Amino acid sequence: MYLLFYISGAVAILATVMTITRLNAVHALLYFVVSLLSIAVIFYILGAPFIAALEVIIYAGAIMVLFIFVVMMLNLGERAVEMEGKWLSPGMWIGPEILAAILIAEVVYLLSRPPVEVHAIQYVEPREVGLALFGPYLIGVELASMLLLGALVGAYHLGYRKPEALENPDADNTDATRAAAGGDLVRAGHDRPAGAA
Amino acid sequence: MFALGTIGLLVRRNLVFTLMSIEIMLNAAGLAFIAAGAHWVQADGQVMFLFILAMAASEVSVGLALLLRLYHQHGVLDTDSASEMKG
Amino acid sequence: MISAAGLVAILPLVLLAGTPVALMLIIAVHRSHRMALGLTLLGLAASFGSLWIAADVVPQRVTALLRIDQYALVYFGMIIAATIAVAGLAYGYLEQHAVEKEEFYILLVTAALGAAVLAASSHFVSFFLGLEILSISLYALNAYIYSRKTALEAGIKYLVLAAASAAFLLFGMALIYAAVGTMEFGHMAELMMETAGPNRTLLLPGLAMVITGMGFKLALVPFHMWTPDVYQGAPPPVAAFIATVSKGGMFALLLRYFYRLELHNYAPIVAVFTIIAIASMLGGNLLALLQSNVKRILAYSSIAHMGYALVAFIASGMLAVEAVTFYLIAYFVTIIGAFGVVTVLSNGENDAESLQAYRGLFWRRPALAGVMTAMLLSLIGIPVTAGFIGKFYVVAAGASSSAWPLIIVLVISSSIGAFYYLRVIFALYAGAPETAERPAEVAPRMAFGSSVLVVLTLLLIWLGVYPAPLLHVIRAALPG
Amino acid sequence: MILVWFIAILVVGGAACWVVARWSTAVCRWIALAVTAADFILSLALWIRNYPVNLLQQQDWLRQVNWTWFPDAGIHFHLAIDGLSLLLVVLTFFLGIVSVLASWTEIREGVGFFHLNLLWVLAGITGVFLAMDLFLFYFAWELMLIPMYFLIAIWGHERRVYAAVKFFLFTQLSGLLMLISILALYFIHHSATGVYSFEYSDLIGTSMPLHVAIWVMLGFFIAFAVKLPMVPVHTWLPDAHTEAPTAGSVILAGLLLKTGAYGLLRFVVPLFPAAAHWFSPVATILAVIGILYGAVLAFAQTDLKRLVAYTSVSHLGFVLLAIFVGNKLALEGALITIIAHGISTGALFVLVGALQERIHTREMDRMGGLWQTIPRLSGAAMFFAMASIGLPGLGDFVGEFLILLGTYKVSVGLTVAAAIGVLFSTLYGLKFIQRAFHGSNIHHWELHDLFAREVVIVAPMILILLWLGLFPQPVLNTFTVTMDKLQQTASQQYQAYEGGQQ
Amino acid sequence: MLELTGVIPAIPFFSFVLLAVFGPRMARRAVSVIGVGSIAASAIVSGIVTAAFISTPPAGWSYHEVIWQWMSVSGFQADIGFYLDALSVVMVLVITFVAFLIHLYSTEYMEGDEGYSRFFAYMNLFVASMVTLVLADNLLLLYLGWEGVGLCSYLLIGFWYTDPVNGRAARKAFIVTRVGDTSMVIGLFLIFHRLGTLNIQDLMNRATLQWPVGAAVAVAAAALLLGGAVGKSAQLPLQTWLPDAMAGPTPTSALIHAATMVTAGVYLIARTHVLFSLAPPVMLAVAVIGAATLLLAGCSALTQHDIKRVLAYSTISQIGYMFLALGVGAWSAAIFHFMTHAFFKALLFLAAGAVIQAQHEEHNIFKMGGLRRMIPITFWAFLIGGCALAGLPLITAGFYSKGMILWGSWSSPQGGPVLWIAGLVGVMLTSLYIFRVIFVAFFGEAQIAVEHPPRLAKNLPMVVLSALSISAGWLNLPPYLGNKLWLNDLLYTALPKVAEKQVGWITEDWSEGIITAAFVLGLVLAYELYLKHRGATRPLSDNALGRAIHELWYADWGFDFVYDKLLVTPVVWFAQVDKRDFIDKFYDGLAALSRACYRALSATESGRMRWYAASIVGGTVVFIFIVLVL
Repeated sequence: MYLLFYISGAVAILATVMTITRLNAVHALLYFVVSLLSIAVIFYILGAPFIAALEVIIYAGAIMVLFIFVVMMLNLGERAVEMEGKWLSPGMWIGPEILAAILIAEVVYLLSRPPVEVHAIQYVEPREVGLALFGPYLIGVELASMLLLGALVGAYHLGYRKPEALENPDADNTDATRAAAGGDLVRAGHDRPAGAA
Repeated sequence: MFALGTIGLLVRRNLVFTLMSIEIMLNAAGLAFIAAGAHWVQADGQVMFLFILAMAASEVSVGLALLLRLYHQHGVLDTDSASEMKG
Repeated sequence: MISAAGLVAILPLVLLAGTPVALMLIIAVHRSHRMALGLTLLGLAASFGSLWIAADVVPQRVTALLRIDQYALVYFGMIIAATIAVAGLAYGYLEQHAVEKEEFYILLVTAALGAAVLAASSHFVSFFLGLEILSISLYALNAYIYSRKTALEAGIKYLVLAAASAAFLLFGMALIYAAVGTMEFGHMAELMMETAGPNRTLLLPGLAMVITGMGFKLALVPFHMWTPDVYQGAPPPVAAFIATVSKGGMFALLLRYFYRLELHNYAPIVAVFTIIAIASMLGGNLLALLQSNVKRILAYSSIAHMGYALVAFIASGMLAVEAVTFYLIAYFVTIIGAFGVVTVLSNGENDAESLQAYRGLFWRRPALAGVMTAMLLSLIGIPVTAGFIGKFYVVAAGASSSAWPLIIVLVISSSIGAFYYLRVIFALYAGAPETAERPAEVAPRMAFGSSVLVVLTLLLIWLGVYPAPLLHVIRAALPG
Repeated sequence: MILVWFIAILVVGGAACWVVARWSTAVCRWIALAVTAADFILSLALWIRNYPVNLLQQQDWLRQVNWTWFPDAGIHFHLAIDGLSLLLVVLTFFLGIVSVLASWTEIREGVGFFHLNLLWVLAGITGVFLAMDLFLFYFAWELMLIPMYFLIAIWGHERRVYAAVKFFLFTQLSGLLMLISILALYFIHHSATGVYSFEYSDLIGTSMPLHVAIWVMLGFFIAFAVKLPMVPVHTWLPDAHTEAPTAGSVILAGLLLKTGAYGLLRFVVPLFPAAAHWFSPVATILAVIGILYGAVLAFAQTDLKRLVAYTSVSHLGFVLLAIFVGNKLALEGALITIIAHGISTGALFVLVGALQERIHTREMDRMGGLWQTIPRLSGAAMFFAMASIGLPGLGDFVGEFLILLGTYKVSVGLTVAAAIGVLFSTLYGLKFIQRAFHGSNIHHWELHDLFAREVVIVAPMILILLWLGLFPQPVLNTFTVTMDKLQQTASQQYQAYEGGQQ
Repeated sequence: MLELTGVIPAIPFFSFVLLAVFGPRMARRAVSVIGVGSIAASAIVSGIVTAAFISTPPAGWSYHEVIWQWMSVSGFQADIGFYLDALSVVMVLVITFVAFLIHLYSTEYMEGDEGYSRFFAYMNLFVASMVTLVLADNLLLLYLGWEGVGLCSYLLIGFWYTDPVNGRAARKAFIVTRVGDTSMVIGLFLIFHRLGTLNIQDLMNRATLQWPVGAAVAVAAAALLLGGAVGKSAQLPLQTWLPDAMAGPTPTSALIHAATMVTAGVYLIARTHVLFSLAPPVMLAVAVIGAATLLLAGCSALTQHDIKRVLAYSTISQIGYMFLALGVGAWSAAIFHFMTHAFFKALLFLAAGAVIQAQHEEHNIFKMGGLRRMIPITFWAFLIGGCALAGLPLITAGFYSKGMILWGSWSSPQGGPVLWIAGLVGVMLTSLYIFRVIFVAFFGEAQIAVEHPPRLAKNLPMVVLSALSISAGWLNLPPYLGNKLWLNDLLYTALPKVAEKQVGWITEDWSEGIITAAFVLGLVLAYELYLKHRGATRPLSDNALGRAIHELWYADWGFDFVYDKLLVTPVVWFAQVDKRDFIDKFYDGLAALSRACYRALSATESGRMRWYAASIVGGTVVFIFIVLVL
């Protein structure tokens, strides 16, 4: 069990490193998906199978697809890769790495001080989650729906373009689809209570 | 992972990567909640993750919409090019 | 699960939430800017009116997430009133732009809802959700005039940075949760009171990261960088909204959280806030010193003003909550007024943001210049304006708990601040009076905005001269 | 109630001026004149009716108005008048008339707004002199800044923005320090008595440890010292004076500076007797430095207004000296100086303004020999210059003499130094006359001598200075009771404090 | 009749107001009538008052009248009040009368001047102030008059204001005397502080009661008052202003800088004689100052060639005599000399003025000559004045008054041979320099044609003053002429008699004889050097030492130079350096600092999003660090 935990942890970190260092956006996305999948494994190990499933379906599935759509649509080719290469001079990394290193050091410090006793992993059943969600967190759900509503309207407004302004009808279609999909996808996740309140 | 996301945020100029980095950070935060929830054996952590998920999705949708706008108007995704305003 | 009383208590929120939904339905049927505005105002007014209904049943805990008490209602009132003003200002502004106008109100009210949730939240979940509702709407609002490059830039910057800071916030929450084992403030406070106490090495960094999230929204140094760019890029009404409603909600939450958990006992946290306050006051004012873009000036000044409010907050004496709340109200009125003038002066092509646009305004449009002057004087803290009483209160709060160093910094930095406000004021009155042509009449579409300005100015003076009734209300409202 | 009228008339009159000026600037000017004159007559009537019986027998206040404002915080709208305030108010309205008349032809642009500001700044100053609630005092204190700022910034001369901003920042910063002190005092009083009050009479006699009192006093002191102005916080003054329009300079020199002196008299010494006593060596030495430094710098100037401005620094040094010397002789002298300086310096500014209107410069290098063409103006200027250098028989002398007489009891050294300051004043006074009016008319000015309007301004000022110089007793009598009281309170407090120490 | 006292200063004051306000629009005639008439009226009133005072002396030979209370503040009281006793009566009478004559003279002297009414206004104001000074019952009012005359002196010296040189002289006079005034006013503070009053009679009574002779405080008080007297009366070391003061119109020089104002110091000391008596060191100082001044000024007078400067130094020197008299306690002698000096010096100046106007404003005596025949009245007037000044025995007033002073300086307890010899040398010098002028200017060849010969308005005062210069001496006849000391007897009602110590081998007659000898010596020398052998002085001044001495004397012993370097230059230098007020630099620095901060900070607002993010991350990192460490 622990072994699995550490392996998937290592994979996640490695994949993330790859994600942020890739020049090609599609490559990076693929690494990111790997990372997400390994995190899903970790979730599972931590006793959250429902979340693990959601991670795979929504995160790796829906959100990443969204990204890929956009990247593909923009058709970032060789040129973009070149440019990225130029932008990413080694010097660029130093500052952020120092910051991040300190951050990690701090986190490591605070995690190492009190030895984390790893409890026997107990599963928290999806049922419990569901009960909590529609019990104490009912208002939270309602609010989340408002959140999504806001996102929907916002994305719609920004994405919408008048037909005569179009230069690239294809892209527009993709846009609209994506925007709608974005809303729908998530809504599908937990059954939006219509009408809110 | 959180730190890596941070690095990505700071280093990459391409808006796509910036958004991705944010996703990484959010994911890391979610992971932390799950871990904490597991630690206390409560459902709360998972509930929180769900909300994070919703938020990440909305964030990405609006973010990508903006990204498209930017690309259509300027043809680049460089965050630094969008620095008209300063001082 | 939710008692009847609880439902009554959240009535203002329900009405706020209902308004965008209703709006969306109306838009689906028939697009009309005027109708959208009317409905928005109606919804907001209803929500505002329901405050009195809710006032009868408070304090009331509505699930673990929300705590509606007098305090929350006061902030609801502030948020709703500010939203009404912003909506009024936005009407004329939007009329000048060739975009779909109706969604603006949906987003605006949604954002207000987020802020209101923040003000009432007593749980990390509602905290987080409120914050995100607010943020998401603001992303779109910032970039609302998307044909403008600056607007787009503002939207992107705000989005990325807000999301990043939200990530920090979440991580911080996770750490706190890991340390304490609950996300409900009251419970958290009880657990923290226990003799053993929580794991400080998890708790304190967690708090620090939460502060990052809050500091971002409040535009406090060093999380302030986005402010000028966003204020500049966003439509002026939206900038007013960001400067007031979003900060107000967050400050309400900050106060509640802080008091509930009695974080004054944590010296490191107080130290962090002290540093932030000092840096914000000095940084904000110094940054604005020679700035020539009015929107940016207001942005920087808002940084500084949040710093002032923090002084009272840190002082945390008996007056602190009172002082902060009043200060925020005064600040709301003033900033909305100032951005209102910017709005009214803007035209379809450009927002009135360069100082040049204000030169000699007094000789052309004395009333408008008068309003702007009143607002700026209020920002300086000159008597007869609300800003004076606000500043008086803040200093009083500081003095009552002997926070002398902070007050001294406040005094020095506000003098620096006076410098750039005076520059703006001077611009308003500069130029030879007789060369200025007779006042161009206020554009009819701005009539609505103008009347909002008149109301704000009257409010400003009323609060500056006779704030006793309001103070009475505020005094009764302590965060629970 | 009359006290409220004083302020209300000005405020309403100012607004009326602004409104009316859209149609007729002349009417606007007449309204302003009528308003100030009405107030002046009212205040004069108040004085005459109460002189000397009521003034000499007054127990508390001659008149007062006390309305609750913020009940919870113990803030009242409390105006009150006694001999001290009365005189200053009379001076305020008199100089109000002078400044309205002085701007009659000088101000041609934005006439309405100008008079609005002019009358409002007078209202603010009146408020400062009458407020007996510290909150209200601070309110008025800050309020008078704004119109003054506008007067300088809009109708000033070449470097008006710089001067206006400098003026504003100095006074604003120091005002905030005073706010801190007011609040500190408020809370100290509360913790001692459990009562929240900004009331002057309540706060007087608040006991506190010396080291606390010193800090709290310093807040007040700095605010007033900046206004006064005391070296080394005086540098706003030459700029503000120089750049302001005539009326602005008159009000600045004649009234605004006096609010600082008034504050020291009314608040610093009575509220913090022990601290003031402790601080008096520093203050008096600074005062003397100011006297000398101001005089020497006045001598160095070639800009007439700047010159006069530095003389103010010097003269107000005497006032500061007197207040911290603190015996009655000096205090009465201080008040005479306050009034006489208001008149003489005000008149000098009026004349310099009149000159500038004619020749469009204040540089003495561009003048010389003006006596030839404008003898009356020159003669009047000489009169006021002589008053300013302390010629006996004129008002300033009485004040300075009494101050030095009082100072002598405390410190011979300071007296000698200050007397040397008087000697230095001769330098600048004579330089002023020489460079501007004597010498030969090398620039061949052909100017119009004093207009009737200007004579109307200047003649009463000459008479008042003579009156103050030769028969100051009515004035002295008017505030003698107040002074006694202030001094008694101070010394009682001080003794109580000393007693407490033993 | 004594109630009229207050009228004496009031008339000229109101006439001043009248002239100041309406003068420029008045006809010259009207100006003359008002200007001269007021002084005449004043003189008549003072004559009446004097007559009344002498004929029916008030109780205690003093009359006190308070016009109104000036100020009264917590123990300090000063009145506008007049005090009349023998001393002030004599002074007032002399002042008003001489002033009247000089005013009369001025109507002709100033007739062509455009500042005609201004001149009379100033002159009237001067008389008013001077009379106030003399009549004041308290030191503060005296100080008022004191400063008033100073002001008028300033105004009149700089009367012809278009020439900056005059302005400079005027300012110098005002400032230098004000140095003395400052000392005096400090003396006033001291006196009030210790004695509780500034009323002259009260303070003298209290001083006698409270202070023993030689008390330090008495010395201080007297010394401070002396400072004032020295300044006003142009004594060492503050004498430098008077020669320059000759820049004013000659009537001014006659009235202010010869007859009246400059003797105010003498009056002050005589008025407060009790204080001085209580302070023997100061008395000695007064005497020494007097003696030194009369010698130094006499030497300087020898070298001048401006006729008015000669007279100016002569004035300094003569006041030195008065100081000498005061210093040895011969109060009445000083006043006697004041009176005679007022007459003959006024006469000399008036005559000199007539000469100057007749000679096209020429001041240099060496460019004049032969005036004896051309303007005979003036010549005779000048001659009589000169003789009186030099002390032509028996005939002239100067002889009597000077004789009395010298006798006092020998015979009084404070006196001694040194002072006496100094006075004697002074007599010789006086005679030498004044006859030098007479011989050079009035004898010899005519050089400049005479213009504007004096007419009646000029001649009449000269004649009257000539008569007075001779006859005034008879008011105090020395022992060998019957010892009729009318004036002294009058003055003794107000001033103590001069004490006589045991007399040495010289009697008063002897003293007078020796003075005569000194006078003759001077006269003969002058005759030899300046009339008989013109240019005989050249060998004296041709060598280096001679030239140096000449230069030194000519430049008033270098006082001006020293003051300039020591006092004036530093102040002016500092003022110039600090014109822009270096304290302001500090605030400018603050402003610059703020601007620098602004620039630094606004550089951080680069507009680059990643940098903004870095700031957020950095802030968080730092704060986490802080919370962990604290």
